[in-house]
Amino acid sequence: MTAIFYISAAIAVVATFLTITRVNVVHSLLYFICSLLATGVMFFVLGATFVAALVVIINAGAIMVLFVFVIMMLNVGPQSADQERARLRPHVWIGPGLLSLLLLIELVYSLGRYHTGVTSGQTVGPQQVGTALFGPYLLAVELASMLLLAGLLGAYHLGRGVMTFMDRKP
Amino acid sequence: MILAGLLIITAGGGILAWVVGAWSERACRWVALLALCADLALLIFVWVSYSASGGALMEPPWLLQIDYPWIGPLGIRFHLGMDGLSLLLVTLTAFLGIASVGASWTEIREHVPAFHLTLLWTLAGTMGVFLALDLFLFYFFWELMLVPMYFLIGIWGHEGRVRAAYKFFLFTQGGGLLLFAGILGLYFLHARNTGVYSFQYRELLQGVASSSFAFMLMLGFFLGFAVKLPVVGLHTWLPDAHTEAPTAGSVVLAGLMLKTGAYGFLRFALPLFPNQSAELASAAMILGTIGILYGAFLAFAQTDAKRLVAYTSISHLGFALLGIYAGNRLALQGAIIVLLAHGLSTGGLFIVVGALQERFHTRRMDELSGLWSSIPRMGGVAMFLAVASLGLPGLANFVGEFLVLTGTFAVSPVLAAIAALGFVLSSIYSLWLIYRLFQGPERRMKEAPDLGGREMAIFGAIIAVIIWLGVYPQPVLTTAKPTVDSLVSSATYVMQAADEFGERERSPYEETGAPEAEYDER
Amino acid sequence: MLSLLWLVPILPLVGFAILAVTAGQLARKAVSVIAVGAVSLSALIAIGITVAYTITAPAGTVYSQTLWQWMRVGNFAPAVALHLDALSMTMMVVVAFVSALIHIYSTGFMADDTGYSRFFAYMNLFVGAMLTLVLADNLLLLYLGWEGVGLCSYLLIGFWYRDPDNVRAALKAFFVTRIGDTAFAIGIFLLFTSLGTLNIPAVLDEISTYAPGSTLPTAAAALLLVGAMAKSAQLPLQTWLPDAMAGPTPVSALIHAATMVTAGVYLIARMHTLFVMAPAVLLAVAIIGAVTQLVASFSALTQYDIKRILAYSTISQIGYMFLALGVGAWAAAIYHFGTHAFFKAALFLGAGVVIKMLDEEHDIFKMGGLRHRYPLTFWAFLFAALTLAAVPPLTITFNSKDLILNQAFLSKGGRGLWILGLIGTFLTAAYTFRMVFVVFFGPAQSRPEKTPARSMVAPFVVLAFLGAIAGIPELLTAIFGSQNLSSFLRSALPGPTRDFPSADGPWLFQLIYVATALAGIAVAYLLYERAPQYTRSVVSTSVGSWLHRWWFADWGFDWLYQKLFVGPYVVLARINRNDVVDLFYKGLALISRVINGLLSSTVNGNVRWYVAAVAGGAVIVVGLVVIL
Amino acid sequence: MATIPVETGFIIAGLLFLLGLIGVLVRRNIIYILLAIEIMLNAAGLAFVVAGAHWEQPDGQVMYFFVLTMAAAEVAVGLSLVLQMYHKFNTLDANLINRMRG
Repeated sequence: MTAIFYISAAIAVVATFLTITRVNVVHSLLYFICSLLATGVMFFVLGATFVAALVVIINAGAIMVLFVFVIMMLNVGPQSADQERARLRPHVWIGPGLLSLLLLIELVYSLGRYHTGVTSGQTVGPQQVGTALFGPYLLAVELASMLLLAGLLGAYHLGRGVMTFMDRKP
Repeated sequence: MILAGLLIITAGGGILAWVVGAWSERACRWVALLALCADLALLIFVWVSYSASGGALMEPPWLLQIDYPWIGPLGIRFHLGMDGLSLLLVTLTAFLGIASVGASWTEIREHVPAFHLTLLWTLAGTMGVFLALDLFLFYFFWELMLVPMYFLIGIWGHEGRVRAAYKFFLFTQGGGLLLFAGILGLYFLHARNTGVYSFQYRELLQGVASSSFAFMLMLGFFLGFAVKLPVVGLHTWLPDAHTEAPTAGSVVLAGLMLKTGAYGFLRFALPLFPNQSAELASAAMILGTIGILYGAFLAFAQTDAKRLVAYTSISHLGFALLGIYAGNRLALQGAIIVLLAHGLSTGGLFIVVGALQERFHTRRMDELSGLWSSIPRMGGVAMFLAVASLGLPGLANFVGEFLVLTGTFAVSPVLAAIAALGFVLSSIYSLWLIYRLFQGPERRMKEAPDLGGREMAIFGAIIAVIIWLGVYPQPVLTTAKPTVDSLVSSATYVMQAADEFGERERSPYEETGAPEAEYDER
Repeated sequence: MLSLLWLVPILPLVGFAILAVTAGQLARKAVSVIAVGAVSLSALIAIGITVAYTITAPAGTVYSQTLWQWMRVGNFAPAVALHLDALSMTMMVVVAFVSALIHIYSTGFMADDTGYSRFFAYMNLFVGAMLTLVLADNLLLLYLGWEGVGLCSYLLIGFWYRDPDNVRAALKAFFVTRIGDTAFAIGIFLLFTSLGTLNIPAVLDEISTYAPGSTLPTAAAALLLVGAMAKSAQLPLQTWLPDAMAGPTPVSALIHAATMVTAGVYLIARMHTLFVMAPAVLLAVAIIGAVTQLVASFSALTQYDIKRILAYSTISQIGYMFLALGVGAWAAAIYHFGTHAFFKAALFLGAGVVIKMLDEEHDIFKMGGLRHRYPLTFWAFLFAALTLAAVPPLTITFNSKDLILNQAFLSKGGRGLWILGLIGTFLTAAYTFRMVFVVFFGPAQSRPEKTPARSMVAPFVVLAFLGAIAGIPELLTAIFGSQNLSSFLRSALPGPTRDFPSADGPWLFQLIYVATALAGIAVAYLLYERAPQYTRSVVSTSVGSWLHRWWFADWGFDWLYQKLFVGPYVVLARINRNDVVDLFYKGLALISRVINGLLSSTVNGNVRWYVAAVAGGAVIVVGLVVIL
Repeated sequence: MATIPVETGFIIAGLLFLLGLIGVLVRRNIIYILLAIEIMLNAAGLAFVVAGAHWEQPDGQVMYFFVLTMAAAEVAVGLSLVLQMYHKFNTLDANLINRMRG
C-alpha cells in the first residue's frame, strides 16, 4: 500500500509538472486531472476515503469541466499554443524556479528538524467527517454555503452579456 | 453635578443650536451664545460661593467632584473634578467661547448650524480636558476636542485650510498617540505594582518607582503635551493652523487648546512623575527660553498679520513652560496667569485680525496701512492688545511673565535673564504689527465700518478682564493657590532643578513657606 | 492734606480713562477741560501737599499710603503704595506743575489738530504714569510707571502716525528704552531673589548690610544703571532721543526734556544707597555722565533742526545730572533736574512757538531776525538760554550746574571729570547762543503773519521765569545761610561728601564758570553773528566737514547699531520667515512622499508580480523563522 | 491502509504547491494561472489531509472540504472574470491587464 502511495505521489508531481509546462491548454487540463486523480489515490491510501471521492467527483469532475467549457467558449486555437510556446522561453523559468527552490529548501530544512511521526493508516470514514461537518463545523459549513452562493451570483452577474457577445462571434 | 452640567450644557447647546439652525441661523447663534453664557454664569456662581466659603474644601484641592463608574472591568470611571486651576481655565473657556461665538456672528455665513455644533463640541471637549480626573476620560476628551477642531479648520478656514487642518491633525494626533501610550504604560505599570487596574488620577498619583521605564512614560506625557503647548521644535503646526482657521477657531486654538498642553503638564506630567520631571526640568526650561525668543523672532518676520499673532503664542507659552518647570510657587502662579493672560490678549488680537479680514479681505500687512484714521476704535483696541501682549505693567501678561521670571531667577538667573530679552523682542513684534496695520500713510482702501456694538462689547469685556488681572490679580492667585501648593509640596523636581543649575540652595520664599493668613485679606 | 496724595497720580489717569472711553466723541472744549483740569487739579494738590509737608513734616519725614495689595505670592507682595519723602515730593511737584503748564500750552499748540482728544488722552496717561513712577513705594510699581511713561513716549512720538518716519522714531525710542527696561527688570529679579522684598526703603536697608563693592550691590546697581541710561538717553543708548523730536513739540518739552528722560536720574537718586554700595558703578555713572554731556554738546553744535539742538542739549544736561549722581552730589542732581525741567521745557515751548508761527519750519538757518516780530518770545527764550548757559545776571551764582562741577572737582579723582564738565559748559553756552543768534538775530528770512495764542505764550514765559529764578534760593543760602533745597533733600538723600576748605573757594570757581560760559557765548556771537563766513570756511575744510558730518550723525552710533543689531536681526528674520524648524517636518513629509512613490510603483497591476512578491515574502519570512 | 511519515506527505504537498507557484509565476495566460492556483489549493488540501490522517481525526478532511468549496467558488467567479476580460480586452495575457495598478 505504501508503494501505491509513493507511486501516485510521483505521478501527481510529474503530472503537475507537465500541467504547467504544456503549451496546449487542453493538454494541461488533462494532465492536471491526472494529477488530481493521483491525489485521490493518495487520499484513499491515507485513509481519507471521503475526500478521495470528493476530489474525483468535484475537483476532477466538476471544476475541470468548467475549465473545459470556458476554453471552448474562448475558442483558443493552435495560434494560442504557438503564442504560449513563444512565451515559454527558458529564461522565464529561472526566477520562479530559484524562488521555489529556496522555499523548498526551507521547507525541507524546517520539516527535517521535527519528526512528527507517521500517519496512522486508519480509515476516517465519511460518517466521521459528516458528524464533524454538521457538529462543530456547522457554522463553517453555513459560511461555505454562503460563499458558494456568492460565487454563483458573482459568476452569473459577471457572465451576463458575455454570452451574447460570444453568440455574435463567428 | 455642576461639572456634568457644564459639559451637558455645552455639548447639548451645540446639538440644540444645530437643530434650531435648520430653522433659523439667527436663533442658532443665540442658542450657542446663551449656552455659553449659562456656563459662565454657573462658573461665576461656583467661584463666588467658593470665595464666600473662605476657601474651605472638602477634599483639598478639589472644589467639586463627581464620580460614576463607567467601564468597570478596566477601572475606568466617569470622574470629573474641579480645583482652582480647572476653575480658572474652564472659566476662560466659557469666556472665550462667548467671544468666539460673538466674533463669528457675521464672519461665518456657510453651514452655520454645523459650525456652532463643532465649535461647542470643541469647547465641551476642552472643558472636559480641564475637568477629567480619570486618565482614560481625559484622553477621551482630549480627542473629542481635536476632531471638531479639525473640521472647524478644514471647513470654515481660509485659503490653505485643508493642508493646515491635516498638519494640525497629524501633529496633535502624533502627540496624542504618545500621550495615550504613556497613559496605558502608566496604567499597566501601576497595575503591576499594586495589582489594581485603575485609570484614576488619585490612585495613579501614588507615585511610580524611579525606573527608565517611568522616564519613558513621562517622556510620552511630556511630548504629548509639548506638541499641544507647543514647545519649540514641535511648534510648526501652530502657525499654519492658527492662520488658516476661522477667527473663532483661532481664538479657541490659541486661547484654550494650547492651554490644555500647559494644563497637562501641571495636572499630570509633573505630579505623576515628579522625579522624572526633575531630570527633564532644566532641558524643559531651556526649551521654554528658546521658545520665548524664537517665537518672538519668527513673529517679527511675518508679513501675514494672523501668522504674526500665531507666532506670538509660541513666545508667550514659552513663559508658561519656563514657569512650570522652574517649579516654585512664584513661577507656577506666574505660569497660570500667563495662560489666562495669553488667552485674552492673543484671543483678542485674533479677533482684531479676523475683523480686519472680514472688512478688507486680506491679512497681508503690506496691503494694509494707516488704518487708524478710518477705523480708530479698532486701532485703539489693537494698540491696547498689542501693548498687553508686549507685557506692559498694569496689564495681565506682565503679571504672569514677571512672576515667572522672578521665580525662574531663583532657580536659574542666567535663563531668567535670557528669557527677559523676550520683553524686548515682544515689544518689537507687537508694535511692528500696529505700525504695519494702523500707522503709516493711509492707503486707498474700500470704506469699512469701525467696530460695531457687538464687537465693542467683546473687546470691552476682554480689555476689562486684562486690566483687572493686571492691577489686581489676587483673586486669581488665591484661587490657584491650593493647586500650586500641592504641586510645590509634592514637587521634588524644584529642588533638583535648582541643584542642577548649581545656584542658591533655597530661594527665600521657599523658606518662609507663606503662612495661610497671608491669603486672607480678600 | 497728605492723605489726598493718591489723587495726584489718579486724577490724570481718570482723565485718560474718560478720554479713552469717549474716544474722540467729545467736543474740543470738553476735552481741554477734562485733560487740563485733571492735570491742573493734580498739580494743585501736589503743591498743597508740598506746602503741608514743608510746614509739618510727617514722622520720619516719610508719608506712605497703601492703596491696595497688588498681588501676593509667598513673600512676593508688592503693594500699590505711594511713598512721599523730600525726594519724591520734589519730583512730584515739579512734574505735576510743568505738566499742567504744558497741558495749557498744548491747548493752543494742538488747537487745530485732528487728534486732539487722542493727544490729551496720551498726555494724561503720561502724567499719571510719571507720577506713579515718582511716588512708587516699591520697585515693581516704579517699574509700572517706568514702562508706562515709555509707552506714552512711544505713543506721543508717533502721534502723527501717517508719516512712517515718525513711527520709526517712536519704535526706536521704545525699543531702545525697552532694552534698558529689561536690564532694570533683571535687576529687580536679582534684588528680590536676594533680599526677598521690593519695597524701596526695605531694599535700601537690606543692601546697606552688604559690604561695599560686593557682588550683589554691584550687579544690581549695574543693571539698574543700564535701565537708567536707556531711559535718560545716556551714552551709548542715547540714539533714540534726537529722533524722538518727531513728536509734537509739547511732547518734546514734557516727556523728552522735563520729566521722563530724567527718570533715570530719579531712579539712581532713589536707590542711592545701592549705588553707594557699588563704588565701581557709581564711578561709571559719573564717567558716563561726563562723556555723554561732552559728546552730546558736540553734536548739538552741528544740528540745523532747532528741536534736535535742544534734544542734544537735553542729553548733555542729563549727562551733568549723571555726573552729579556719580560724584555723590545727590541733591545737586535733583536740583539740576528741577531747574532743567523749567528752562528746558521753556526752550522747547519757545521753539514750539517759533515752529508753529513759521509753519512747521525746523531749520534754524531758515529762521532769523525773529526778535522784532516776537519780542516776548525772544526775551523769554533768551532768559531760558541764559539759564541753560549758566550765565548772569539772574541765574547769578550757585546755579545747579556749578554745584555739580564743584562737587566733581572735590570728589576723589574727579579733576578729569571737572575738566570735561568745564569744556561742556563752554560748549553749552556756544551751542545755545548759536541757536539764539541764528534764530532771533541776523537778517529776517521770512515775514511770519501769525501771532501765538496766549495759552501758548503764558506757560512758556512762566517756565522761563521760574527757570531763571530757580537759582535764587541757593543764592540766598550762600548769602544768608537759610534753608535751601539741598538741605531740604537731606532728609531723603545724603548731603555732599566734601566741602571747600575755605569760603572763598566757591566764589573763585564761580568766576571760572562764568568766564567759561561767557567765552562760549562770545565764540557763538563771533562765529554766527559777526562773521558767519569763518564758520563756513572751517566747515568746508576736509577735517572740518568730516568732523561736522561725524558729529551731525551723532558720532555714528546709529550707523553702528544699524550694522550691528538692527540689520542682522531684520535680515535673519527675513531669511527665516518660513521657520527653519519647519524644514525638518517638511523633510519628513518629503521622505514619506518619496517612500510612497516607491511603494506605489510596486503596485503595478501585474498579478504575477504580486504573486512573486508574496512568494518572495514567504521566502524571507520562512527563512527568518528557520534561521532565528 | 498505508502508514507513511508525515514529513514525506508534507514534502509532496510542498512540491505540488511550489509547482503551482512556478506555474503562476511563469505563465502569462490567465487560464493557466487559474489552473496553477487550483494546483496550489489542492496541494494545501493534501497537507491538511496528511495531518488529519496523522491524528486520525476528520478535521483534515473537513478542511479539504472547505478548500474544495472555496476552489469551486473561486473558479466560478474567476472564469467568468476571464470571460469578461476576454470580452473587454480581447486577450488572455495577464501582463496586459494591469489597469488596477496604484
